[in-house]
Amino acid sequence: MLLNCPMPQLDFDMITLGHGSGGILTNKLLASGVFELLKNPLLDTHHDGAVFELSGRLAFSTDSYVISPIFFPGGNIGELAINGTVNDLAMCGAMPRYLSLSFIIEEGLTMTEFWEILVSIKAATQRAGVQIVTGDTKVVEKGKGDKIFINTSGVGQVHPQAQISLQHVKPGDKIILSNNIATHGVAIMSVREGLDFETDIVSDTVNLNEAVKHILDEFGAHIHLLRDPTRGGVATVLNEIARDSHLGINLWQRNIPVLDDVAGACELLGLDPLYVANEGVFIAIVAADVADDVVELLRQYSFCGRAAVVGEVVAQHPRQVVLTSSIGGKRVVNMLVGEQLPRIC
Amino acid sequence: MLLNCPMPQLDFDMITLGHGSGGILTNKLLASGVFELLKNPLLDTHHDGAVFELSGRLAFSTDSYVISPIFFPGGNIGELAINGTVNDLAMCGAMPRYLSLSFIIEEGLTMTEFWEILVSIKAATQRAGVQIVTGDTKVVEKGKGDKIFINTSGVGQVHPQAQISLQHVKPGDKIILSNNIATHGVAIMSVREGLDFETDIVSDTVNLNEAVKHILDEFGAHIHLLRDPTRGGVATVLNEIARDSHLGINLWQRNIPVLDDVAGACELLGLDPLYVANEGVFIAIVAADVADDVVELLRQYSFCGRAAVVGEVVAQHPRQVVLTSSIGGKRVVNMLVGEQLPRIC
Amino acid sequence: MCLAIPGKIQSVDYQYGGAVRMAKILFGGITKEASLDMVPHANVGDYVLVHVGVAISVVDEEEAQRTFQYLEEIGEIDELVEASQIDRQDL
Amino acid sequence: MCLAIPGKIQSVDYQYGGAVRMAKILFGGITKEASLDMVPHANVGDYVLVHVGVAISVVDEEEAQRTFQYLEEIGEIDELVEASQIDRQDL
Amino acid sequence: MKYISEYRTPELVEKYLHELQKTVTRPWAIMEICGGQTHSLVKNGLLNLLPKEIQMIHGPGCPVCVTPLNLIDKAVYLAEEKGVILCSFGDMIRVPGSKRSLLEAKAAGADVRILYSPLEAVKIAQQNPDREVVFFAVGFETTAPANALSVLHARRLGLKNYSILASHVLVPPAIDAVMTDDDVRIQGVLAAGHVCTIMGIDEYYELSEKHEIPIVVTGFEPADLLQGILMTVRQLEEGKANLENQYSRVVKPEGNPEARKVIEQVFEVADREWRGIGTIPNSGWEVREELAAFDANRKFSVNIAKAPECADCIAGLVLKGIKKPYECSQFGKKCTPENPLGAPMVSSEGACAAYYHFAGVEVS
Amino acid sequence: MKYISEYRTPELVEKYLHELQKTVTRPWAIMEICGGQTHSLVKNGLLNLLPKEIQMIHGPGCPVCVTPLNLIDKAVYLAEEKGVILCSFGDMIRVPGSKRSLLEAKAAGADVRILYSPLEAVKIAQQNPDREVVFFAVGFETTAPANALSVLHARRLGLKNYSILASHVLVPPAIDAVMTDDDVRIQGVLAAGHVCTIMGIDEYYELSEKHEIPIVVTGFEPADLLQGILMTVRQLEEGKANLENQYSRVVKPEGNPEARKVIEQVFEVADREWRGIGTIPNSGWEVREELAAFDANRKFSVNIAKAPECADCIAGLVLKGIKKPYECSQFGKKCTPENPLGAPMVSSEGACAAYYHFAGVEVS
Ligand code: SF4
Ligand code: SF4
Ligand SMILES: [Mg+2]
Ligand SMILES: [Mg+2]
Ligand SMILES: [Mg+2]
Ligand SMILES: [Mg+2]
Ligand SMILES: [Mg+2]
Ligand SMILES: [Mg+2]
Ligand SMILES: [Mg+2]
Ligand SMILES: [Mg+2]
Ligand SMILES: [Mg+2]
Ligand SMILES: [Mg+2]
Repeated sequence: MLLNCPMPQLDFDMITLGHGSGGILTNKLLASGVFELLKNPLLDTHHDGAVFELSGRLAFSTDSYVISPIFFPGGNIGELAINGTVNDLAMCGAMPRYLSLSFIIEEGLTMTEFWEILVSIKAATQRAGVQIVTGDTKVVEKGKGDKIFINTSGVGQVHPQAQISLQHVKPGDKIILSNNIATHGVAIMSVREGLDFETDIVSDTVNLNEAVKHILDEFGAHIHLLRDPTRGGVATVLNEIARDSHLGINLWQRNIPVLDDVAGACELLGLDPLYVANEGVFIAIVAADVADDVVELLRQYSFCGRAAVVGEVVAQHPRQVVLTSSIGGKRVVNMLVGEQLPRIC
Repeated sequence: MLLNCPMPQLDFDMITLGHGSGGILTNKLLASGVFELLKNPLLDTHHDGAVFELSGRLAFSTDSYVISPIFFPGGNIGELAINGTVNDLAMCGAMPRYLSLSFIIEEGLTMTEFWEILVSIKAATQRAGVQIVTGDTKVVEKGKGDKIFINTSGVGQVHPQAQISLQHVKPGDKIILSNNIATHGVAIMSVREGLDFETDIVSDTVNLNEAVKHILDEFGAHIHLLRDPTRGGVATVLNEIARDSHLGINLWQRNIPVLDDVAGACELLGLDPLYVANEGVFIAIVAADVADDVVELLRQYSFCGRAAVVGEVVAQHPRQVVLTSSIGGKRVVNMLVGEQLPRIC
Repeated sequence: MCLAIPGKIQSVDYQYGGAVRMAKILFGGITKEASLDMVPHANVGDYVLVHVGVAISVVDEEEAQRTFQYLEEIGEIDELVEASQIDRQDL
Repeated sequence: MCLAIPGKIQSVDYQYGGAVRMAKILFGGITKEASLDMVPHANVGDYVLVHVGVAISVVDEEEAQRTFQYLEEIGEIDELVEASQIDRQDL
Repeated sequence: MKYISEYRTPELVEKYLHELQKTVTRPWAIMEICGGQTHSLVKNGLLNLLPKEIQMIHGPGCPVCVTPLNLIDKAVYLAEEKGVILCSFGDMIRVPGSKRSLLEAKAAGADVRILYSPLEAVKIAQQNPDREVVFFAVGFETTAPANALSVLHARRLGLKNYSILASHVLVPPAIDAVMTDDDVRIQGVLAAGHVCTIMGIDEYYELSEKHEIPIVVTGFEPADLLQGILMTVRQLEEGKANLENQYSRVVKPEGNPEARKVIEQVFEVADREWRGIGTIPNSGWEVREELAAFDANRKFSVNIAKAPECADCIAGLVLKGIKKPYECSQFGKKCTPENPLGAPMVSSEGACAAYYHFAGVEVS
Repeated sequence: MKYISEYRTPELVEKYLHELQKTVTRPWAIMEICGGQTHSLVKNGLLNLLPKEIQMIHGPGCPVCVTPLNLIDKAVYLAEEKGVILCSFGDMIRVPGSKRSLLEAKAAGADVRILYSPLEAVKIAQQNPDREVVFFAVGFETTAPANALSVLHARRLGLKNYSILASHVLVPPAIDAVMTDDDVRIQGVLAAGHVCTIMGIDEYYELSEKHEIPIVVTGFEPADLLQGILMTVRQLEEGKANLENQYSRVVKPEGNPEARKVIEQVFEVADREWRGIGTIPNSGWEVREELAAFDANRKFSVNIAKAPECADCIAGLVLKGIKKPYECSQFGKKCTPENPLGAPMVSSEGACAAYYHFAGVEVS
């Protein structure tokens, strides 16, 4: 989707504290085209919240996005913030409907940067079929923020066939990864000061709700659990599932899809792809007999082209994730400790 | 309400980047008592969102809280974040139900500070009768944040009798202020570097939903509009209303309640109370014939003890707010320009 | 320019090893520190006019009444003038 | 310790006024800069082992085969040894 | 608050307005010198309570408005290029320089801090021994003692990292310059009460005589202003041109000798450029040679080329009362408080901002 | 990736395992010196594929683990008290000092930066001429050329604000010290391939002879390690004690003369404390006297009192292979990777962390 949204003419080129004070400048900033760009019948332009009708099983999720740099190979913080919350709702088995959008801007952000982020937000909402209905803008002093932080929260309607719950996970279930892992985290690292390298790797950020809706339409209650392995990576999410379900998980390294370039970067920096963050990937734990069909269905989507069954739920070694390495060895895969630091020496 | 929640014994006393990485440390931070403290049957402890049943006209609102200092006379950023979103929902005529809670923590925040904030959050949710059902925790590098930022978003059910809308505001309507203005902003300024002064003034942060529900119960559709004049103060909110309704507003300075100490501080710093931020105050625009009854009802609440009719909506001078000063002079009250800076010379 | 506000001296203390007199000054319920360097004779209880943290004048209680009396004064003066004018006319 | 990864030299350029040779090195699709100071004879196309931004060795293509051949070699050696042992026993 | 609220009662105001109405017989143009007076007139809605005959002209007494563009550029330069902690009163930081305001410099990363008092800046210098701290010492005579005191405190503390960027202007030479202009048609003057608190009233006898106008030293509360206007109008109606002191509860005829002593120690008189007006001889104070170590101008040898003012801005004419703000082609159009083209639109005490805020109120 | 993936194929691994199984007849204890080898054994799950008879003992070859507490305290001191930009490899910053780790210092406000290469630190020094930049130059022989090069680059650029806090240790004296300990029961050694890449293999002939053990210079990929183990076991089974070079594609017998020249220019041999082991004579490198300006220790005259190690931590015994991590009373209890009491639990290459991560896998 190509958006043609030139930045409006403005008499300021940088966001300053005044733009967050709630007064004329805040109004001016919003009237500069922000409301116009994001407009929809529900968008609460000057009130304290949005009002809409919605009924039944609802999902509600929130995330704050603090990524640095805010523009990275393959995207920016704006679309990340939309896709992230859309995906969290999808992981609840819900169809995302309404989002809130809240900015914390460090003074000094240029309007050009802000506009570019807004346009990405707009495009991402269109792709995901969601509406931004309420928002907030705060500006903090230079040195008290990091260019821009975004919070999105979202409300969605749970798919009528969805029975997503940790309770439904049982031994024998298959673990599906929807696509290559570690792509997003490595794309970000490629532009970090002190670590940077040249690469064509771009973030995999994408909205997953359409694909999720499709598998729920087809397989309904056979989809037992959905999770997107963002921070902490696949290893951490699977550990959480193992811990909370009191079951064991086996992973087969040979089946885990990783792009060659991403694998190369991980070698160089001493990182394990299992711990690297993803944005456009989800884990589905599904009944064994539908696993291959789920994979086949997912592969229709370009962003799930390398979907694969990568493991299974077992009654053995409860609360532990055990990886069978490509050469057939076994090891425990623990949760990420702290931040993943490049291992060099 | 007194909460007795001693901080649990922890093997870390400071929050570091690792606590936001999504791995063991994040889990440890949350398991340190955070989940325990905030727990309720819906709280999504490790999933991507909360699921609940809700139907009808819903209100949805978001705000990020970036106040400095995070502990201030009369409160802290935690209760502010709860009350703020509870109040925004109340201003939509809604009864707040479910909140999301998202932290952006600057590394170096002590667990003692974080815990104190959490306990305030807990207490504030209890007072307001809302549940935190989903959350997020990010940690940013030192110097990339300001101790802690909090986003809360909330979902509420619109009061069946509520007909809150700018469309319903008409000439003759009375403007009610629920309590003394400028208290919060002055309390904050009293502890700002370079401006600080000694005072007993404390922030007026409080949840307004109960009082709002009460006037909606009693006066229903006669309550035409509700707004909480937070950032930008009373002047800015009334200007927005005048602008968006294409009507004029008259304000009577003599009726506007301001605490003596607050008035003194404003004199000293050269501030106009009309532009100073509030937290526990709302503006109600109501049908003329119920105005006095609304005031009387509100005054039952300790935090509305000085509720008063302070102005009216008029057909004259559309889009302008005109103040009749205490000495009988008239002037236009414009929106706040930029930040309100102390006027000194 | 030059926002200056009258406040009441609550207490006085010495800084810079006694070289500088600072006071806590009460402004309708709030207290702020100010230098008394420019009003060496001001004492606790006095009202001083404070500008950017420095007291620049002691308010004169007697003179402060004049604004309230002025209209009566000029009334009296006007009568006198009128009277004298009448007198003059009478001449 | 001492994570070092083999990569292929893509291009070489000179820094510090010609005093220092830096190379762009390809590691399975990604490119990173490294110093060639320790491998003065390495050239475009060579595989070098890079550790913390410095190439410390040129990979020897011939020697690289040895790990694949070792089992056969020792098989042969063992046979020889066995043979010689037999020989010795025979003595 | 004592000495404030008594001067704001509707009854007192009413009486003064009544007397004024009785007194005035024809149009008079009176300039209130001080921006604080302008602010009070606007904030209390006094302007539309005055008899139609009385026209208030908002004078140049707003330090924010008359601080030369070049000095703002210097402050920005010190903050941005020299990496100093630039401390300032709140009002100054929004004033546009030729490229940017201090507020914008701050947004772009400079360390600009808003203080209530220059004495706070000395504390900051103490607390940051490895940083240079510069206080942007703008102001009229009223503010000079505080600014001077900060230098004396810093010297007493042996601080090597504190200096001031002084921009001090003096009111009497400015009144003289304004009144000397042939286009000026001001008939009476309310002198600035707080300036006189420091300097006394002697200089004003001369001015009153030289320009044959009544001058009334006036305070800032509604009753003060009305009394000052009444005293002026009474003189005008009677054809007098005397100096009177309305603000005697605060202003002693001799001013404040202690304060003048402190000023004397730190500053010396110099020619000074007034933004929008031009250079007025002997109308400013500079840091004395012997305190050069505390003078940011000398310490950092700041040498910033003078930038041209916005061509459309007629601030000079406005500040002299020759033109009304609404006669400016940009007033309320390109020039608004949130995007000021000239200084009088920035400060809430500036003449253009005063008109902007007052504009559109229908007199009931 | 060429020269990586070929050494990870299941087929090749399978063949080596088969041959190993055939070869081994009784228990053997083999120490892999290098933490990188430990990491590879763990990560690839090799440990539970090896014949039961072969017990791998994780050696002291993890610079993160053996850097003395005192040096970490110094790095923290420089970052916190001296306000330097403290640059470090990622692994080092989580290691607990006596009061805090660099990570905690960073959280508390110190400017600590994680870099891929010391050459990046030189760039940072260039870009921040008004800040002191210190690189925490830990490492074995492998890392020494890069650290030395950074000093030479900084000197070439005329930088006055760059220095290194050197903590360089040498492997052969450590092997010697470990093997000399009477409690040690290691029967074979995999020498660290990348160390030998720089230094060559000469020193190991001596060691092998002196301690009468087989030493095999070994690489890091699964097939490398299995081949190295096989070569060792073959020697052991045959009662030999020779030096062999498994990693000949990278390690030349003479090492890398260019690298040694650079090291020589910057460093000189000195006694050195190994965390958990104690001082080993001639086992480290210090910055030469004539480059004192680039030596953070001398430049900042850092003098931090030695703090006692955690009393419960038996890191020394673990690093020498005398005790297994799980024999430590704190292992997995108070001491875990997210809250390490001793260095071997911090780094993913540390012996305790290796056991922690490996623990609990049922061998299928
Ligand atoms: S309205 Fe603006 S441009 Fe015109 S004189 Fe005033 S400040 Fe200058
Ligand atoms: S388990 Fe921890 S305390 Fe025990 S030896 Fe290892 S690092 Fe030291
Ligand atoms: Mg609100
Ligand atoms: Mg979420
Ligand atoms: Mg998420
Ligand atoms: Mg908001
Ligand atoms: Mg920043
Ligand atoms: Mg998620
Ligand atoms: Mg809101
Ligand atoms: Mg709000
Ligand atoms: Mg989250
Ligand atoms: Mg900070």
